Amino acid sequence: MHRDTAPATPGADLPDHPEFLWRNPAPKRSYDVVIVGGGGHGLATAYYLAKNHGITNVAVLEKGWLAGGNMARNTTIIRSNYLWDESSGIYEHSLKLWETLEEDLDYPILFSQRGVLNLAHTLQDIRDSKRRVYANQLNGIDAEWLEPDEVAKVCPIVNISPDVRYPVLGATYQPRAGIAKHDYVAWGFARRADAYGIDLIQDCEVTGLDIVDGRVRGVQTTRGHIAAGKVALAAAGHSSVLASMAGLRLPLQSHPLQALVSELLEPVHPTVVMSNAVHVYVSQAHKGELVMGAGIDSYNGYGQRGAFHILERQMAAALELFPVFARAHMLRTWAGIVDTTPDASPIVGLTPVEDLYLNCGWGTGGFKATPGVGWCFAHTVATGEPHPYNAPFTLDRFTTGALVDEHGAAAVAH
Amino acid sequence: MQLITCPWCGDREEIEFHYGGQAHIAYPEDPYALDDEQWAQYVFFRDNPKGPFAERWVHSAGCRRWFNAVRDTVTHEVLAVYQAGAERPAITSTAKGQEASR
Amino acid sequence: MTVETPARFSPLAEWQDRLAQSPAGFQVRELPCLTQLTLRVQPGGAAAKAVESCLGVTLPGPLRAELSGDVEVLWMGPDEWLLVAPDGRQDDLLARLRSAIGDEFATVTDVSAQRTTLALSGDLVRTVLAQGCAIDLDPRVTPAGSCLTTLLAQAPVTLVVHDGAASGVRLLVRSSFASYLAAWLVDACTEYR
Amino acid sequence: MNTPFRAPGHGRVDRDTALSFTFDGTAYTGHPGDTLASALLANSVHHVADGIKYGRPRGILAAGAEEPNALVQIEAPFPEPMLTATTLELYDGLVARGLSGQGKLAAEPDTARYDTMHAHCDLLVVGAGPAGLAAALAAARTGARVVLVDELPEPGGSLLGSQELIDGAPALTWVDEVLTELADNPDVQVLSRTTAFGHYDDGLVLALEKRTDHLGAAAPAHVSRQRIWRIRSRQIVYATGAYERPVAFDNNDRPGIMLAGSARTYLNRFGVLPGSRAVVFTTNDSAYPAALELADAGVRIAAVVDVREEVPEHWRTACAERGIGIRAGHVVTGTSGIEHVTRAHVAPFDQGNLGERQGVDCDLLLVSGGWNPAVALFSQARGTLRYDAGIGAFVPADGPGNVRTAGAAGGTFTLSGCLTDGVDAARQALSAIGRTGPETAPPATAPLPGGAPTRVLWRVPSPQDADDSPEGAVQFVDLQRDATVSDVLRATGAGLRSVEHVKRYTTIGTAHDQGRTSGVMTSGIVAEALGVDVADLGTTRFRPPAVPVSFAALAGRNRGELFDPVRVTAIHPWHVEHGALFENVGQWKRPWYYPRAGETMEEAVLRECRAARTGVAMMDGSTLGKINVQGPDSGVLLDRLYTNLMSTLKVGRVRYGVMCGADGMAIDDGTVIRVAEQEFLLTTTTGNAAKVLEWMEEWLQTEWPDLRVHLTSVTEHWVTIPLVGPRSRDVLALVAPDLDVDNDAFPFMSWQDTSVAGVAARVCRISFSGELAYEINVPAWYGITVWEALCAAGSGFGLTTYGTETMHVLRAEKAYPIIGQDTDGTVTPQDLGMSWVVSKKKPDFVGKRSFSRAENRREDRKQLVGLLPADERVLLPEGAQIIATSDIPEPPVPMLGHVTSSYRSDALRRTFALALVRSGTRRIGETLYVPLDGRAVPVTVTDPVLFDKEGARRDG
Repeated sequence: MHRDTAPATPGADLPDHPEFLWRNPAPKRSYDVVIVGGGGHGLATAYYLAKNHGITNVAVLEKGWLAGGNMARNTTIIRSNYLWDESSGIYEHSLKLWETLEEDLDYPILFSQRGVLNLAHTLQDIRDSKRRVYANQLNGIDAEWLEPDEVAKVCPIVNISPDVRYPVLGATYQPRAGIAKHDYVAWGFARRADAYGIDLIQDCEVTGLDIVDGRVRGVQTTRGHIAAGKVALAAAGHSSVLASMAGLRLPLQSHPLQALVSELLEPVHPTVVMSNAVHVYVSQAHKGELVMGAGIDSYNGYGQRGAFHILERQMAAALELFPVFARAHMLRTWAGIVDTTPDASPIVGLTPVEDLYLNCGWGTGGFKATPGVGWCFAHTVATGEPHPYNAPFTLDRFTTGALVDEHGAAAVAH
Repeated sequence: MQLITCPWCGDREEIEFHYGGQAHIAYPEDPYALDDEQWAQYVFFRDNPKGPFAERWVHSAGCRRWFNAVRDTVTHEVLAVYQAGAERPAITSTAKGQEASR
Repeated sequence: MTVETPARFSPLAEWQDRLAQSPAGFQVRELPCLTQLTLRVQPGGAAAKAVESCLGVTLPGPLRAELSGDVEVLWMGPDEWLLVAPDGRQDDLLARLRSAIGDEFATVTDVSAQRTTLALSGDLVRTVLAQGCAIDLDPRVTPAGSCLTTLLAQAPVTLVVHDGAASGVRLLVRSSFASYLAAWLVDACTEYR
Repeated sequence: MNTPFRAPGHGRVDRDTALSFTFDGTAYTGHPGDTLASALLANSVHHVADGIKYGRPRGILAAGAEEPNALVQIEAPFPEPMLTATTLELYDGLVARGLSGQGKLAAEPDTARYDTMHAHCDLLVVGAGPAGLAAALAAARTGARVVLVDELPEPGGSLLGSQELIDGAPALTWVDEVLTELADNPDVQVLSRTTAFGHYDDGLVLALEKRTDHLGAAAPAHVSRQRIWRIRSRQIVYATGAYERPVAFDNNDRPGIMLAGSARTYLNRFGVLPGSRAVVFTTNDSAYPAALELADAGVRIAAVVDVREEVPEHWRTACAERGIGIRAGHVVTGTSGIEHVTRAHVAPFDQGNLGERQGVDCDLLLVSGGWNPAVALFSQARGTLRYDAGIGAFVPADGPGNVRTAGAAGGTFTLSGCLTDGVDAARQALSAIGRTGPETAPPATAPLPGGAPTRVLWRVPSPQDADDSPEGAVQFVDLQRDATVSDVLRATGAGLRSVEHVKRYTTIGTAHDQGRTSGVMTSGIVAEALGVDVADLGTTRFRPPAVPVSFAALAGRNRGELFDPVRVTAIHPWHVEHGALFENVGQWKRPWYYPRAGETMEEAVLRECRAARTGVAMMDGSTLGKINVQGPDSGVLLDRLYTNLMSTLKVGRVRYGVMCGADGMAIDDGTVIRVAEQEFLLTTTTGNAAKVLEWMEEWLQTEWPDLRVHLTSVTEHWVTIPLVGPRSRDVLALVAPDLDVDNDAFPFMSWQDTSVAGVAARVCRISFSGELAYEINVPAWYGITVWEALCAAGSGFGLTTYGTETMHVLRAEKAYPIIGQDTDGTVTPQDLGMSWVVSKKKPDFVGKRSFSRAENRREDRKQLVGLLPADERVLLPEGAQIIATSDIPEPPVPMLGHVTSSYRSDALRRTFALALVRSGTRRIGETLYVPLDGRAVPVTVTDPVLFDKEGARRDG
């Protein structure tokens, strides 16, 4: 097919996906490693198991369709400007991988380093923001503090008037941060994993874990029993349900997290803006739609549905910051299920069950961590030892008290 | 927006309430008899079931009373509400989609 | 040093003029400086009986207000009532109630300045409130004598229905939220001017 | 004004009134009752936009919300992006242009009003077509409270676009009768121009009412432009109708290609002829009335192309009477014409094989591939769908008990069926909530002639030779996304098996129209390609909103000053009048500092600090949370929640206390006064007042309900005025003549009731500055009076008002921490150097157990210390990090802690800071470094208390 003319709307189009993505194999009876959860983390883990560790006798089991959970439901923000050394370590590792991922996967993942602004609206916001900037700089992460007029230079449509309810008093800015196209990322990992011979098995729900003498031996699934040398759980919001099959209780709560998009709009918003104080974060995606998120719904929920008042509040907040959005339209909304921990940091590592590995608790931060955690989790599974970047994120920290408290530090956790 | 049934004030919109997480978590009788791991279980670990869940809510914008509810975390349906301190009623399955008698 | 009667300023003192300009069908005015006491007592017990006999009313049940006497009794929670009386009655009422309660476990707290009261009346009251109140104010559902502590827009309020058509409503609002609520009400009336 | 494409005697537009509008730069006229689309068609404008990807000309496919092509941008009277021309009511002065993908936002602010309204009812009926009207009427007659919402400007739904009869008269006569009866019923509310867009939990349906959009520039400014209805209904009937779907064939995107039912709507509702010579391509009976009615209105019907071999006799007869030829067993394989369709290519179609093609000239190609029930809202309500192979569509299967469909939304496509269905749905809904009433019989309709079943056809195979299509043969599935059949096949070829994956691969269904005309077709084509059943494949999930809703409508009135409540103290008007600048603390506005003319913030704060340390100053501290604690077990409760002992506090005395969470981290602090043997009054930090009360209630109500304690918030009952400084005693003595202000009579950490400025007051001798200080509490309505009396009494002493910034400096000089500034949820009282506030005597209190965890026992925890920059002029930024070495190594640089508070001190004549530093207490005396702009600024670690270590000043 050829085009009659040039595209009518530059930028409103997306690059084509490859001609071939993956096989649809039937599950084998046994694998060296079974990864439960075919989302971004599971697929990235599979890819790095093969690429970095030469382990290819691997199955990724997905109860629905690949990357159909939080990977398909997030707002695709990528940044590494977290407060604590432990967090910035793994997120910066991830960001560095993002910077070469398009070539690595040979997939147009539309990684766009358009920068992320985290707005400050109160004096305490300023303190917390600057604290994060100073820490980031010493950790080698690009981070700056911007005064309101500098915020307006980065994103001219932000309302920096001092006469609003919660004026913008400044912002942290990470220029290397940005967004990517979520499906493309997941499919990029999936395609390469498949090419390594890894079996991506969809419509395959894990219904039980075989544990003998404190060691995991395989999984029961809706497509039969599958033996496994090692089992790696990467099931985000459903982690508690899976862990309970191994008799494990996790410090996780699963909450709905909603997001929405507008219709396609001519470019108005060149960066990513996040505001913790007024609860909204916004970017304009490649095709031109505004992609927005807000805070999580307060209660536990597995229904992939949230409450309307969250969206209303988010819209009011968006219009305070961006008055020009008034007549944009909310086109679609959706909700994911985020697994949150008491300290807003993930749990990645070994479990009390031998050969059973756990990656969960990413809350609202999972997407940006995808390559980084895939790398580290693959290392953990392959070697039986945590990678230095995920070593701090043990289950044990809740017993010792060595938390990595990211919400206490008022970092915007999205 | 869910309606939550306050045992005292009846059905009210969810925004009038604050969520208190899992119900029936008692403060340990003797915290010093627990080892650190057991204490961590009390402080940080909560059930997270997919399905009926006994939860604590407070009617913050109303009568300020804490109470318990069994709510289905998939359908969001409130299956039972009862006062703090009362036993959890037996809920075997969710009466999905029925207009509850509330 | 002689002291004149010290001046008091209600939370909506500065709003009088703007509130007075409400459209036909919606009258709103502040009832400033009413006496308000929080009563906490287990219903049905000896202390509750003593209070009831002291006030000459039965403490109303959930979501109800007893509006007949000169001390109105608003249900606020299962063991909590707000006693509302004309200006200046707090010391006398506190003393009488505490004496009636004696050694029983029941408490009374003076919260007169904690909230102010708005009196709304007119045919448009239900319509205006429906812009921000999620509760069904149909008189068949919320008849006279109803007392609902809820949210009106983003302000916590206690809403008391004084007459059957829900055209006479009192709103009790925390003093710090009063100017927000006044601004909200004035704005809600914009369409009916 | 006459235009050749207006059919005489048809339509409901007001032809006596002309409306001027501009489209793509050309001026036109239309009439009230028109949509932009109908007015364009009446003006013979068919090319309204270009495709997003290939830039091909696009026309108007439909007459409603399902329109995938005719997207427009409003330029005036106020810019609005991406509306469908088919739902945009025409108004005078409208300026619009066709859009090919991206809309444009206005640069200027939108001054229109938007609002929200709550409604409650027994039955909500969505859709005022025949089924919805029948349902609403039946329900209303039982006395039920009914809300009927409908997206069109007037009720009637499909009846507006047809020529059907009810009770022997035109159907709209029945509609008028129903509306009259409903209007007379005070328990019925009919909302037109109102589109239900979201079904949420517990019977909450959101609907958008467009109240003044159709008035254009004449819209009154004081009326909300759009309103969100939050309708809470016990029962819901979705009578949302059905959307006609097209069939894919080569070059099926030309202007002039239109859904058959939509053409019928243009004729009957708008009196518009969408063409003059038409080919009708159908897979079912529904296109025949369109063909016949258009023929009767003067459109030449060149052919009816019916894929079915069997065409019902009565259609054959009716067509023959009008000279319309029917080509049964034929399909349209493609079209010619670029700006506008000029010819349809027709071929026999037998067992999937195409016969010889023949061109039929036309300027209008009507298509009907069958009808898809509009199930979005039913699906949002968690109703399940099943695939009906007979009609090739997903229809409602099981719904929740409070949700039903009626009419075409449920797969019932006949008028009599819809009317009966509506009545039945209402009866079932009311019976589900125990309400009965008089039965309403559906009105009579003409008996139906026998029909023939729909032939389900998703696409016509592309002919082998497409030479006559100069640009190649393209079969579009999603016209708005320019996604084609070959895109779908490419997706399945790539290994995709899920419709969700295909949607993402092709972007089908992700555009403005949400795939109304493409969704089921995609499922059908994928199923064919994979050789599976459409039923097994399913369709993509429906999510709110069912139609796009403007951000401003969703925000409603929560804008500007109403975005979030502004909480103010009783003295706020005075602060405003006296030029205070304010700080947002939670929802409160607190005076930050009071600059005098020409003063910088730094100068103002130094002046305020100096007044407090050398003379007398006061601030408004009313925002502090205040909780009255009463009952015999009050002391027990406070002992369990504070880290220190409160039960031993004597009546008349005050004690400072800290609360920790179960994890042992400090969460709040404040003073506790013992009012009486069984009564305490405690204060919380401003931002935590509500949280602390709720938290205390949680413990009390759920954990220790046996304790006889009552908690009552009295935050706003009291105005609180700290009066601070060496001369504060003198000022207080002037306004409190009854009070013995002598230090022995009124010692530190005690309180007394007295009269201040004639007002009964409670005065506490507490200090958050280290100075002699009093905290004066009076009922809030006396706040300004007492404040002004203090101003007057203090004028001779240079009394100065100060704000939160000065408060922070004064307390920092004394190392009094601010929870939330000097702590971050990872800090224990011990870390703050306040081991003295942690009781060793009490067996337990909330948080105590956590102090013995491994992490808490570490020697090298971060501890609060003072920092003095070597250069006493250097003001460290709050948040700055601290390192051990004077040279800054390569990242990652080990960090020892951070600056939590930093100020310029008048009393110390230098800058200073507080910081949390690893092993901080042990490091006192050491030099550490703060990297700033690549330079390591040396600082000396000190005891956190930098001013008046001995506490000599507190007694004056």
